[in-house]
Amino acid sequence: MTQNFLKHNILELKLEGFEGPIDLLLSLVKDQKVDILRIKILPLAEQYLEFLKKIIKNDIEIAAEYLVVGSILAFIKSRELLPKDENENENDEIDDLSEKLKFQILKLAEFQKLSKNLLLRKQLGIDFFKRGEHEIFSKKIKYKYEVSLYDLTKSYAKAISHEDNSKMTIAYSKLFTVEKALTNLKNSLCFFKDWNYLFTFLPKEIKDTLEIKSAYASHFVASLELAKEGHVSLKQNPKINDLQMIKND
Amino acid sequence: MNDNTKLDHNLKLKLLEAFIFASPEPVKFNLLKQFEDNEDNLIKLLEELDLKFQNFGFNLININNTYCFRTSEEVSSLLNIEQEASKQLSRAATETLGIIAYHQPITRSQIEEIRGVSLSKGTLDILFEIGWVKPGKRLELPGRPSTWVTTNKFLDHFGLSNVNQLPGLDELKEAGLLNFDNKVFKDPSELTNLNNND
Amino acid sequence: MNDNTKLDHNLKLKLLEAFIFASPEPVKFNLLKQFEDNEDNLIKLLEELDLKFQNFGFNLININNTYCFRTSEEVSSLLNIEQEASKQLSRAATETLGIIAYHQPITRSQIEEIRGVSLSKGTLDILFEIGWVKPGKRLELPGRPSTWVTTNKFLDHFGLSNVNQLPGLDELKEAGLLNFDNKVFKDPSELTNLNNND
Repeated sequence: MTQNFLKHNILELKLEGFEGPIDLLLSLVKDQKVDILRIKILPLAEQYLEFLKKIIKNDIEIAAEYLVVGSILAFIKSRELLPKDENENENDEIDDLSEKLKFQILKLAEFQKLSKNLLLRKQLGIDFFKRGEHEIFSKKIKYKYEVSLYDLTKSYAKAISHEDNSKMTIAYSKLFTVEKALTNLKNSLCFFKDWNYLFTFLPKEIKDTLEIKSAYASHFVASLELAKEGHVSLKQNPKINDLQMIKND
Repeated sequence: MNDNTKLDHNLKLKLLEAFIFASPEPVKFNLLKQFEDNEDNLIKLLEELDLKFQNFGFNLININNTYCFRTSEEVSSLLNIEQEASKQLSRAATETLGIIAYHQPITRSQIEEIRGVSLSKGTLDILFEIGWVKPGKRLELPGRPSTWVTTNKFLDHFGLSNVNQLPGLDELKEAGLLNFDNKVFKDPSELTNLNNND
Repeated sequence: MNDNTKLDHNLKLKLLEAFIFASPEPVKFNLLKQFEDNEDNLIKLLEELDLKFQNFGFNLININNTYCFRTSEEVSSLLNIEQEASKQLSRAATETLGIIAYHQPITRSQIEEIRGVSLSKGTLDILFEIGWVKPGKRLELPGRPSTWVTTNKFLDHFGLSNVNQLPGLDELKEAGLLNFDNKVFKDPSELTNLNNND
């Protein structure tokens, strides 16, 4: 519920007509008039970040999805600008990330084209027709009820949402959920290669005491979950008494 | 359709039959002139069309100088089968059907509890008559109340292979079908007091 | 219609064409068995019917094993008819429809992954309301996420007999664009599942 609530709030911020960050990247690629299969990520990253900078000036509450992609691009850009170290396998990672981003751009481009073509097809009732008249030829008539699955689910949804309104619901509390902590850790992991104290990953902008407390707890649970899945390793120095985390390869 | 004199004879016939086929009501003679502006020729074409469909399951019919296709008499007497005509299902019945579909097996009083109103006698009757719901097992409760479940006919009508295919609550919510304008939800700011007590 | 074996061939054809012609929606193959209960013979009759109307202004169309008449391609563009106003789809809805059509069955979060943005309220709702998409099977994954698929109404509307006829589908498969292995962003449902296991 909380996540949906956040999701929809973010969505209301329209970014100058772009349907999401990949859509923005795609239109930047199109502006370059380059073959979509030969996208160069570096110039693209520069343009995207430039665009984002302008937007941020006007609206600080920029959609989170744009910022996530922005940070990935900033990361790629900074790594590509550094001299390459043969021994490091990080370069592979960068290539991998660029490839994946290219793939997403390519995929969206393909689906945009196909969707557009779909609507250009000949359509029933506009370009070709069914029989216009409804004819009843039989004396025995059975009534067929015109209810679509949509009608059914819609009226069900209506029935139960008024049910819910008549019941007590537990008040919304300002807690940092494990779900959110997981997302936060997963997103941050790309940028931290070494051992880091777990609680350095906590979002800095939380002010509310209760929320901070819950964020500590949820990040702890989230780190255990990630360790269980094998994404990270955890260690605890008995002297410092603070958990440290590193990303597994 | 300016060059209609150039259209060949067969194409004109096809256009006429397609136009009459697709029109929502019998077509006036004058409207058919768009395909052949010479009236005599148009009459000849329509006569030809009449002949073409003479021995079909449906025929070209002329009613007061309007044209339409109708099931042929020969066939319609044999089509002594049930034919379907559409009818609207009442809101109460649709809601009840939805509740049964999502909560089955469910008793009558449980349905009433969810809807917040009592079920009128006809509502379940209609659904039963259509064949979309049937009585399920009795519950092992005092009075052994009988439950209602959906039928295969229900699945068939809604194009589902089983009831699990019904969109879940999350999907309904995300598709915007389910609005939780929950007034009971407290404003987060009210929680500040709670915090201070910590 | 008990004695349908006695009906002669031509009469059966007439009954079939009359029944399909008069039905407001495409007729299921099974419903046509009332005229010929031997499936092979019924298929032959329908093939014959298809041929009979081949060169007409309207033709017999098979959509996923349902049958109907639709105006022929040859004359459709020459007809000046407004049957039903079509809704203007938003860009998000158009893209979502395309993605569902080519990728089906597909979950909501997979659609979001391709578009790189969450689906706003109402996008799927509109497609569901028009009747072009419906919920498909649930995936055997944690959380059993529901999928979306296109309907026969969608096929009928865009003049397709089945989804394999979608233009460019093979190229899409060959280019590996229907895979989900290569992704920058994690499927949000993975996170939810993790949570549910807690």
